[in-house]
Amino acid sequence: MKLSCNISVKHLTRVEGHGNINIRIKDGKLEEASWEVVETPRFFEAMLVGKKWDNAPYISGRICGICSIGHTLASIRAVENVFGMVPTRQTNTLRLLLKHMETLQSHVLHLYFLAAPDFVSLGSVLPLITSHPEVVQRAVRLKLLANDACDIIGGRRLHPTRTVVGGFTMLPEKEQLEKLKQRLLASVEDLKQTAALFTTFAIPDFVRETEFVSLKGTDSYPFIGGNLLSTDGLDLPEHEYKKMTNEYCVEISTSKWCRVSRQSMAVGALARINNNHHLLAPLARQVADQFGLKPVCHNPYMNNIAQLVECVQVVEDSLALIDELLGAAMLEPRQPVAVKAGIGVAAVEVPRGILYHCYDFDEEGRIRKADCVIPTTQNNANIHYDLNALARQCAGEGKTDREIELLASMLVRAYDPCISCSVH
Amino acid sequence: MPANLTYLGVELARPRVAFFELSSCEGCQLQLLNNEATLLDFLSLVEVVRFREGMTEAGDDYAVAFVEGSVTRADQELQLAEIRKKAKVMVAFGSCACFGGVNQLKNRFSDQEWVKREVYGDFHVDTQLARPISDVVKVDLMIYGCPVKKEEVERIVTDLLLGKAINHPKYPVCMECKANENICLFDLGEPCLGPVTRAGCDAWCPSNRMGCWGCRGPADAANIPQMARIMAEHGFSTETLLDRLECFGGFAAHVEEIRKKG
Amino acid sequence: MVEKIAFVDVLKDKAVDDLLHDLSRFEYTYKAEITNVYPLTQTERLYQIQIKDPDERNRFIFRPGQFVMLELPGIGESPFSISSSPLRRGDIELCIRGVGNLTNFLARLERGAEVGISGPFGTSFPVETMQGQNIMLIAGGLGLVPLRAPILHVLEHRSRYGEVDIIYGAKQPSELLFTYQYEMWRKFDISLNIIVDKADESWQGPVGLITETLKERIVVRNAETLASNTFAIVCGPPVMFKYVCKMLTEAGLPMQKMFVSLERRMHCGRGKCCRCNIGSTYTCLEGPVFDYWTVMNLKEAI
Amino acid sequence: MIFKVFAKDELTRLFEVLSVNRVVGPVQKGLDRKNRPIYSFEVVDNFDDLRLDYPSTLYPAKRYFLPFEETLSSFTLESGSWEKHVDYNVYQPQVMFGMHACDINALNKLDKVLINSVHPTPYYASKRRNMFIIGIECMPQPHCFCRSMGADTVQHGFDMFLTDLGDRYFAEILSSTAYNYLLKIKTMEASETDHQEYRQVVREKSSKFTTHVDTTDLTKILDMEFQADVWKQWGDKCLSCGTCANVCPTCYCYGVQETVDMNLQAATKTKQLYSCNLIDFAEVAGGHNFRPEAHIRLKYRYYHKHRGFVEAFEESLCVGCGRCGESCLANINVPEVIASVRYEE
Ligand SMILES: Cc1cc2nc3c(=O)[nH]c(=O)nc-3n(C[C@H](O)[C@H](O)[C@H](O)COP(=O)(O)OP(=O)(O)OC[C@H]3O[C@@H](n4cnc5c(N)ncnc54)[C@H](O)[C@@H]3O)c2cc1C
Ligand code: SF4
Ligand code: SF4
Ligand code: SF4
Repeated sequence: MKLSCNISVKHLTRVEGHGNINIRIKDGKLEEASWEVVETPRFFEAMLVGKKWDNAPYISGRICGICSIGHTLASIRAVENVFGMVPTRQTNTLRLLLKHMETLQSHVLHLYFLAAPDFVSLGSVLPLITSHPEVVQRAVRLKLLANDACDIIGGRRLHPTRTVVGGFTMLPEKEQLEKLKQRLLASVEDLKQTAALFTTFAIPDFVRETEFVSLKGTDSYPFIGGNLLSTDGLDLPEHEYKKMTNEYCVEISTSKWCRVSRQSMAVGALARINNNHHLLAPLARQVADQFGLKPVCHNPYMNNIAQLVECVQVVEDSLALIDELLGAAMLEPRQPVAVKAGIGVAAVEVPRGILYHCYDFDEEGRIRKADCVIPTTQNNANIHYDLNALARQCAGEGKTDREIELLASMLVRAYDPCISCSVH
Repeated sequence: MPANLTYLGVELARPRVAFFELSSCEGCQLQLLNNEATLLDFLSLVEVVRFREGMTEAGDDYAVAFVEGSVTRADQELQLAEIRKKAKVMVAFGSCACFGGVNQLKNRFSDQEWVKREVYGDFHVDTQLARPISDVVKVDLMIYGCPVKKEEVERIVTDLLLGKAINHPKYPVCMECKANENICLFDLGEPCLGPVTRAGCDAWCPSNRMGCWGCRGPADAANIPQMARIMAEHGFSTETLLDRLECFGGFAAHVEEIRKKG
Repeated sequence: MVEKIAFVDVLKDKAVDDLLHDLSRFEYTYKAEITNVYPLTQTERLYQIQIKDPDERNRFIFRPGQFVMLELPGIGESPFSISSSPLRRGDIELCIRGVGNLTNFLARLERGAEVGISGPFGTSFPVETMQGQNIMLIAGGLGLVPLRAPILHVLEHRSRYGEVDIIYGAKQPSELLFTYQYEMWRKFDISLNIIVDKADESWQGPVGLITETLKERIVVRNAETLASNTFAIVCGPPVMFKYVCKMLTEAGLPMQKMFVSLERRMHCGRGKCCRCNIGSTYTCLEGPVFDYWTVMNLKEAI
Repeated sequence: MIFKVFAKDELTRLFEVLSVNRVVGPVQKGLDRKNRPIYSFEVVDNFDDLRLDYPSTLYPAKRYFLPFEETLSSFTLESGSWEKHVDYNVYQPQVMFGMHACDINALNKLDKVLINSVHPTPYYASKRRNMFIIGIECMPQPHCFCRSMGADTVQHGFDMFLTDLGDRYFAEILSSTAYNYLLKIKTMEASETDHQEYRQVVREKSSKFTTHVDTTDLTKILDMEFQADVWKQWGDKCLSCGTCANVCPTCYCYGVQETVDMNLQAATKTKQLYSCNLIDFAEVAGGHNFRPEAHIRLKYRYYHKHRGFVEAFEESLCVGCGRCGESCLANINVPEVIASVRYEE
């Protein structure tokens, strides 16, 4: 039994943005366990007001440096939904491929550079460069592949330059896609090695029941658009996203919090798999099985594994998408735009969970109101309550301060939070 | 890793570098991790003592501070002053730090209370106008771009190590756009700020058929009145011109002038 | 059967012994060694540089007024006037002021460091034509550097020249170059007149603008010899040589007998990059040494 | 000169024969906002991709002989010592299939500075000497003033020049290589009818010029008008963006940059085509700029092309292709600038 401890991690490292962990236990009683978000807000929803529709994807992509592609695509989809535009099959395929590659690069970044050091008791990946060069090289190879792919399809790996309302400004060349395919095929081995590496890591044993929200796949593992599904039984159309988020403000956080059926909710890779396990591609499912990842899994640390499974999932799916692109003649990259007034919502699964953009346009296509709900925003309350439960469990088990601090940090990192994005 | 490096027989001290972020998307720092192919070479050139996005250890003994993001809260001013005290070279890293970046778009509303209410309702949040870091402390070097271009960052860091002066191109993006033999976007019916924006990005956007939005700020001889004429001649409204000019804050003075003229 | 078009190796048809038209010379640099470095002032250093290969060294002939391109891999390549006697061939001296990338990095190099040298390039002072006549060598600031080669030439062939005046102006005494050689120059029967803009405690000589000293020397040398029997070489910042040349012209010295050395930005030194063009004259090919009449006819030269 | 004619289909044969080499020719690169095609010189594998009736290309074929960026030399370094490696970056002959007279004239002008002068540059010479050029007769576009610059016909600097006579080509043969290649296809001696038709085409071309530049006494007039106010007016419009130089088939000015690899084991010396309109073109160490203002730089460009080069080589450095005026977003173009300096309307 642990009697007292006082942990304060000011600006948790190896996460995107600024957040603090506070845990205070006194006389064996938990006094405080909190997830404090101190990021400065940038007010994207206000700055978009009055801007013309073509500014929306360009500006709102800057909400996040890690998932700028996801934001851009969500924004574009919201605009297209207002204008009643239906993207061509080619555009949809390319967008999904682009998104997959962002997911891959983001997950690899998280798994190797941000999460892995904890499992080998290091502060960063740097020492591994000399001690385990093959591991670092593998990570770099996977990330490079994904980023190169983003360059080819989106024009730029960060804040893409080819993605516009109506489609793309330019298309990749077939030879580029052919080369990408070869590299993706070769990456399967790297992913298997990655899985092997993660089997050597001890995933902390911690469970707290919560509600998982994600897109609902119909015939394939979902990433762009469709219904919203929760493990507590809600099934809503895309445009009713507010019922799935219910943002509210809390004192300890400049990021808002969300909840649906309970105290808190979770989104992300684990939520996606919990809701769509049956839609995983064969190899991805095999990896899930390897780690015993089955719905509904309530161990937040397993989000790391869920990300790993998704890496395999997106590579498998990308190969199919490329085959489809290679099999058809390239058509016009871009559709013309006809401006309309109205409200449009887009739900897109970005690496850290479901992302919503919603715009209200006037007749000239100027934004009257903008709303963006970020995955980490939806996770913040869950992180907070997880920390509470974890602290209680640790106190009960009599863990040392260092152990508690590490477990707490790892817990938050497992969500791969994107804090500046959640504050936007 | 070698403590000291040499070039042409001259000993070069590996600079100790630290990274900090204010209000930003952290994309510019991410660009460093996006250096995959050359990441290891990069790490042998410098000694990273602080990089919150990637490492837990945090040193306070650094010579070069890369600061990303713009200033939007009082505590950041204090933080900047602290960093300035320690750093020999203060680098404004990315357009947010150089000009305020997209963050300064909120400054265009005269009623900043409305801005807060629009996002947070009645809930209290602490915030000020978004400013470039040079408004608060002396900056020694600007690295432009939203995001910064990794090749450029690498060259700059190598040059810093060698003691070379860092010279940004003084000419506009059009120069690089032509060197890429692109079809001018105006010929394709798209607006572009290439004629007035500082080059150095290798015409990143126009080469992908996206008009330039001016993320690197004005070129040395930016001819804004002529730019306005060109936009008008090609059928683009002043609103479109202003949307782009004001997007990253680099053209703030010009925007103000155009607005004043009405 | 179809044959491919035959590949032409352009280097094959190089002219024998024609360095100026040999294609393979274009990007060729002599490997040279910094054999010695002397700090002359706060900002200027004198570098003794020797071409390493003895044959190449021997074949390196230059004329006073010409320049070389000095290269440091990865750092830069820039033009510098050769400041030593032409008799020393590929064993040259450059006096270099630290102002930018190359020149500042150079200052960090030590004896024994390797540099690349190409050249010599450009026109020179017509020291042969000047034989039998009086010479006025007028320098402002760093302008003494290109003047040192003709000075040394004149010293080495002292009997072939008439009266020799050196008129040298600097901002302050601490900026004077080659001070250790003044005594020697004077011993060769040369009238050395130095003037500074601003004196310090150590300074005994005259204070003021170079034109004041020049005025005195013009009186000494008299109008008649100036008109018929004198050449002048003027080096220094544009404002300086503009006034000096005007004064000399008014004193009767023909413009074709006055020579100046112009400085422009240069990236190749070989008449290709156009960076040094004045109007459309290549400073690196048709200059850096020009007679004043030509300069007068160049738009935007001064 | 030897003249021959051959049926149009034979050109496909000739292309096939030549295509064992790298072939570069005009192809359509896209459409502009008014749906007009845009042409460009690209490597062509397929004869059908060639558009020999192209009016003009957006960019000249410059990148094949004066690339925008070229490595001049590279260095390997080892503890204080270094080795320099030079490569002229040409490995194979190139066939330029379908260049207009103006662009071949541009090459001839470049030859004068870059090959037939002191310090000839091997980077250009090696590419130029390894070119097999097939010229093709064209019809003037509204922006063409090559006739005024004496560049509407070309006497040398190519291997073979074709004129379209409807169902056949009229070929001037200048090199023995061209002669030998023509042996591989079916050709006929040019008859009097062919000559007649050829003259007809030439007459038609002559009649179609709509843009003219008066070059009479131009060197002197430029000299006289060095201080003229018109320069200031053009300078106000100029964006100092270098576009005119970049699309010019004869602009060759450049800058050199030296970079060190991040591993400090290697360095590179690169040349980039520059433009005299860029603000720092004439800036020297310490920051002094010999041409600090846009109008002074613009004026310099005209002086170099239309006065200096004429003094040095007795011809202008402008071939009248009109690309600079077409590409300039500020609508600065040679005919209007020269006319304004001459105080013509
Ligand atoms: C014919 C001639 C003779 C010269 N002789 C001497 C001399 O004897 N001693 C001396 O100290 N200096 C001399 N200079 C000036 C010297 O070339 C410059 O100071 C030098 O180029 C600065 O190089 P940097 O890399 O240190 O400066 P940076 O400013 O970093 O220069 C970058 C590049 O700009 C170009 N550049 C900048 N300034 C000049 C300039 N003034 N002239 C030519 N190119 C320039 C060079 O290509 C250089 O590589 C001479 C210049 C010329 C043209
Ligand atoms: S400059 Fe752009 S990419 Fe860099 S931090 Fe700011 S918003 Fe992100
Ligand atoms: S696309 Fe933009 S950068 Fe390129 S030439 Fe046109 S205006 Fe200039
Ligand atoms: S083209 Fe313009 S917007 Fe794009 S990176 Fe370059 S300067 Fe920035």
